[in-house]
Amino acid sequence: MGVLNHFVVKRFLFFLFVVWLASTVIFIIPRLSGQDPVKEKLLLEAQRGGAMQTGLDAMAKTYQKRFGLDQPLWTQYLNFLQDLAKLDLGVSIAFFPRTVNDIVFESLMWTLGLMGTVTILAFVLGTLAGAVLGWPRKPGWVQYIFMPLLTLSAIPQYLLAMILIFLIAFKLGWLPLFGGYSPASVPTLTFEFVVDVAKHAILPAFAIIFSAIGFWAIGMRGMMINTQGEDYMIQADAKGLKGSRIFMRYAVRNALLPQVTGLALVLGTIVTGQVLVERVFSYPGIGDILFQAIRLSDFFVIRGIVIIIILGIAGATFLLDVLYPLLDPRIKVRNS
Amino acid sequence: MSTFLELDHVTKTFGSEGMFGNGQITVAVDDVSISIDEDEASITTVAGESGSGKTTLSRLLLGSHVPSDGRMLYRGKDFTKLTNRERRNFRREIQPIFQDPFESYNPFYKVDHVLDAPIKNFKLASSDREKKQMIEDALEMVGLLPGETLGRFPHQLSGGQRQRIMVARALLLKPRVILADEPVSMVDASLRATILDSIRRLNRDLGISVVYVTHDLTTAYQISDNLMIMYRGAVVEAGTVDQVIPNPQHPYTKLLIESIPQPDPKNRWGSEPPQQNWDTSDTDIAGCRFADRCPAVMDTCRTTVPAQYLINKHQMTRCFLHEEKGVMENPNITSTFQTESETIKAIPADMSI
Amino acid sequence: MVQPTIEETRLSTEQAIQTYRTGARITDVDALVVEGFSVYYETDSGTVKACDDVTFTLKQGERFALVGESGSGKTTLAMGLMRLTRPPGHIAKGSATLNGRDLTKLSDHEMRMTRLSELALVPQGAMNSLNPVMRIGRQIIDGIIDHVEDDKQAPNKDELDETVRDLLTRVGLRPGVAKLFPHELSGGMKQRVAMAIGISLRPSLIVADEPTSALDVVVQRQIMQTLGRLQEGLDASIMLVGHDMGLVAQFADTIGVMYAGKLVEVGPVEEVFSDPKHPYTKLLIRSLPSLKEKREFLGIPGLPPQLIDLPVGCAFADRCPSRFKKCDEVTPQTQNLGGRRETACHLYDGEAKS
Amino acid sequence: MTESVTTPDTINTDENGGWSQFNEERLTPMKKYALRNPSLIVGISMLFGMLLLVGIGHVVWDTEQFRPLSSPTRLAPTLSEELRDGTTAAFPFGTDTQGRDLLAVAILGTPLTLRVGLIAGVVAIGLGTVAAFLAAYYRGFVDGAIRSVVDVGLAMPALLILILVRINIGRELSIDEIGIAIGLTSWVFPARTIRSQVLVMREQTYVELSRLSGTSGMGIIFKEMMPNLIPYITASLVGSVAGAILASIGLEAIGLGNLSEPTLGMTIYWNIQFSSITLGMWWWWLPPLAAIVIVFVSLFLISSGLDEWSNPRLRKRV
Repeated sequence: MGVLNHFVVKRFLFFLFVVWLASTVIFIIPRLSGQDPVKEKLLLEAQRGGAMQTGLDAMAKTYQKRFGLDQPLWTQYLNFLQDLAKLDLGVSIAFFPRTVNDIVFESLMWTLGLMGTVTILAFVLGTLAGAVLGWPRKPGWVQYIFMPLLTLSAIPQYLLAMILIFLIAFKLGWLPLFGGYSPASVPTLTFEFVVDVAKHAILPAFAIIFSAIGFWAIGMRGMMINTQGEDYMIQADAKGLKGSRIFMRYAVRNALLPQVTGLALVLGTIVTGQVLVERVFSYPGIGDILFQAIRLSDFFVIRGIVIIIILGIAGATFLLDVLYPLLDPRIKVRNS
Repeated sequence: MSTFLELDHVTKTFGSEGMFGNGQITVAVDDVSISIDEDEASITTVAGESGSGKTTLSRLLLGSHVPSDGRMLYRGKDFTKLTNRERRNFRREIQPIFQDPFESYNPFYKVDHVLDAPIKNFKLASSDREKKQMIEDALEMVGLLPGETLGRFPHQLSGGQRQRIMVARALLLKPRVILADEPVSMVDASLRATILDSIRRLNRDLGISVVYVTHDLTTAYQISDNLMIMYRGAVVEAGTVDQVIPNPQHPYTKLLIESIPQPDPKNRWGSEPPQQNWDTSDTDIAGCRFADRCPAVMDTCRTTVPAQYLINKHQMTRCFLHEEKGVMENPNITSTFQTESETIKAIPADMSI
Repeated sequence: MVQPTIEETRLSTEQAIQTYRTGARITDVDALVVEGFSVYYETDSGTVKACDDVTFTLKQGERFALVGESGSGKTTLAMGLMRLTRPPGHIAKGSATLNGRDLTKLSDHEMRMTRLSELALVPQGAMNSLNPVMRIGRQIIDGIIDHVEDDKQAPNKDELDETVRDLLTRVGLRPGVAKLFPHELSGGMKQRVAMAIGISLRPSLIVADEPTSALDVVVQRQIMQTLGRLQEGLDASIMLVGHDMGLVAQFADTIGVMYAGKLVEVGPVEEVFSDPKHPYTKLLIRSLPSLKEKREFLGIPGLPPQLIDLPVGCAFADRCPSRFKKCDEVTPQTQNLGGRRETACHLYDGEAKS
Repeated sequence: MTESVTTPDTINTDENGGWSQFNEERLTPMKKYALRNPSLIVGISMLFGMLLLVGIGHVVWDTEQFRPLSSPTRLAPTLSEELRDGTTAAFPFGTDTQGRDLLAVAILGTPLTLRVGLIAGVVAIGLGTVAAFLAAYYRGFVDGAIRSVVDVGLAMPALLILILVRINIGRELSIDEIGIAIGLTSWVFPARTIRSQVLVMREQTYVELSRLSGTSGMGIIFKEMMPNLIPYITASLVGSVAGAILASIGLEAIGLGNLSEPTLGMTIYWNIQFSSITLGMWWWWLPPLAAIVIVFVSLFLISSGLDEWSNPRLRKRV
């Protein structure tokens, strides 16, 4: 137990380290370019005049006070880290005085709901498909059903999304074209609304699942084939075990380990794919907000989203790291 | 006579200490003093089971490991203080032959590569003609026909051929010492003879000293002059092979020799010996490391580390059963390997502590 | 790492003393009858006869050692008998009758049920033969519950735990080992676990494929002596597959020597070691170094032949000091030289007894 | 061999020994093997087939029509010479809402997108390989530092960093700049995987033996390790090129690409921007989409073919 605690503490310290280093990079990037997107944005707004005019002074003051641009760089850096520690991501430029937290957290729910479900589903289905494909005693037809499916993994998710929109939503009209829910419906916890949300989620979900299944299946298939060569697989046969037990408890169980490690490595890619799929579907998640923010050059919202995503990936990696020893008993001993 | 390489009270520990370590320390080599002489070529066997420290000892001699405690001296000079040039000389003068002859070859190249590389790196040949001649001579020395071996990939040769090319490679560098780490344990019995024979020829004909690291006392008995038995990092018994094999004094050596499966159906094993207890970590053991398996264990064995007791001038052991023989005056184990003419003094038992 | 205390192993030591009463152990019942057994590999460049036309009989209670160099086909034969040959290898012909049933004729399901319950494998390199992510106890139980016939009640958890405890104790391990994972055990302990699994259903034949190849001599001796003791308790037969002639001399009753896929000599261990018949066996025994006398090393010159498309004649002819014309023209057949002595060599043509 | 070579027996050994051997004796089994590796063959043929078509297109078609307003707008694919307003032209791929000839766009866009991918892939694999060797070979502090950077990099998706950088630079990036930027942000993954390969290889006996044969650090890296890593690094390169194309299209689709370049990604961007799907203009999005799919599928096939080559266990079965 002591060892395990030790291990968890170490992983957590590393999680903090990753977040700190990543935030520092994010802090440095704008300083390197020599440009100030915030000032430029303010200038642009000022030139346009109009509705924003009245708020502009207040905004500039808040901006000055919050970021203390007259102060030395390290003070700014410390302020930035301090805000980050409080999870305060700043104020939006385009929608002043709404805070970034306000804007981002609303859409975060949509993204997490969709991405969480879909990632787990794709991982499970893909791993199963790969396990069967890598099993020498599989029925012959499996090869012909799954192999074309694997090729789908080569197609980027957002392109698959476009094809699905065209075929299912546009041509056949079975499902809605875009959005997270119908504009007419009221976001409350009624049955109708839940069904509406589910309908809108199907296509984006399928776009992601279809292409991710292949990815996981290919990895798992390779690991299954590697596992076949292990001595314990021959011994399992020599023990006269049932085929199903050898498959699940010996082959899949061992092939799964690198698969889980792989999950931690591609979290970043998963998030990126999701962001773009949301863009294609105008799904009201973090990807759509990001796109809007880019169009409006809303620097603080963009930065906030990047920080949130990095926190999410680092957090998920930390969780996987901590849970991994439950899957592989050898890790506890190695302790590093 | 001059000393080529000397280990002076060398200890090598592995393990993690400090903030993130788990505090487990393995003592792989425990206070070993040996030397290899330059003028008098001999074959010395370092024997022991896995975990005995014999491989660590060989890596220390190769300079691949640095002692945790004690000093290694190359031609009398501290190994850590060598100049680049001296270090380069050292690299050439002690050459290894590893256990798995297949893994010693880069699968990308033909076997010629392992023979070319040392000649080129140490600039041993002034022309290609000379290089070719050197390679062919070396191959013939180990009983291989250059036409049948050169220009092939390692997988196209037998295990015996591969290992003999390794001997030839070592030979090319004109080393003072060859360190053979289990050179025949992965080769079929019928092919072992040729490899061991070529190693023995290097020693006899070319005057190269050989350190033969093995777990196999039978081949050790056949080819070596001297023998060191290691157990959990310590040299528990050492001496000339003709002295130690017929008259083992340490209970562990006795057990080891008894356990060798002799190819003689009429001479079978006795009863089953007790198992080793790995529960105790190296740092926990206060006394003799063999105490928990020893049939002759005494109270002192569990509390005090036995010293090196000199049985006679050709044999020493670290066992309290021989305490009355007195502690070796010269801690260097290899002093027991000396020939008849030289005498070795022991300090009488009552003066030792 | 956990090891049994000395007390625990001493109990078993006393039983071990009885290990060598050969006469009392071997019965006259045929346990395994192998006839013309052949395993071939189909490759791009031709058929590899990895194990060709092997015939021998193993009596109940007997320790039969199959020796040969790497590539001689000894492991191929052992795996073939268990029907664990993987493609592109296949059993080309022959039969292997275990307790009256021809293994080559069994259905896949029958063969699965036969493994472990009648025919158990103690594998080579026990290091990796255990599932790294499964506790030892579970790996022992697995085999037991997968051999419960459909119409029978599976043993309950307590019974299984008791069985595991008993098995571990019998192979000289602490019962607590059941809760450990393979990486927490030493090489010798893993080999003991492999033996516990092997005897869990009281098989009548144990195939031990180089069971001690990676172990130190003292541990090797302990393992082999434990294996012998377990065999006594089960009245089982053992087929020991290996290359270490010393181990064979120490352990086996009968020895079968394989060369280039063929069984070239069979006989009682004492007789074969003192009076080998086949030139290969002679050279092999002569090449063994001993602790008794120092002498020059004697190897066997030349290399074993490629097994693809072997020519007619004796496969050893090229390396044989007694080679004559017939050796290149006729493939020698196994002939009985009286008692249990058999050899496949033209030197003994005409001496055959029936 | 030519007459100028005076000592013929020196040729097959020495510096280029590895490669000349590689050519002579290894190529035959490699050829044989390649024929049994359909993934590799099909993948390469697909990619080169497409490049060939694009090349022909460059020669026979007026690619200047990729510019907006160079052609009539919203024209469905037609091969007829006569148009409603009387001008004569054929638009086999149709035109978009802004008057681009979509055939010209397809001809120009495909190689541009491949170019971004190739630049980024080479930069990423180059940096990744150097970092991997530095880390795995020198160990200690160097390794610790590189590993930290890699672990942090894995938590920072390249696309997001690119967005941040692009927003702060505040101007459009050229195609090559985009390629380099993607390469600079995506070397961590290859660095990580190649490092673990090098770590395994560094423990090989032949590496230690080579060191004891007096080979220098560089010699060990380039002569002993590199040749064996080449199949793996090639497979990684293909993977990186695919990843970079994915990132570049992502960057473009989100509106941060170069608006004046007709890359496949920009075409996708215009499609999303003008909702071509709901306009029913299938001919607008289909060609870039098909081109991207062909590029990715062929890269995928090549990479799994190479994978099979560098992993003998996968090779045996299939």
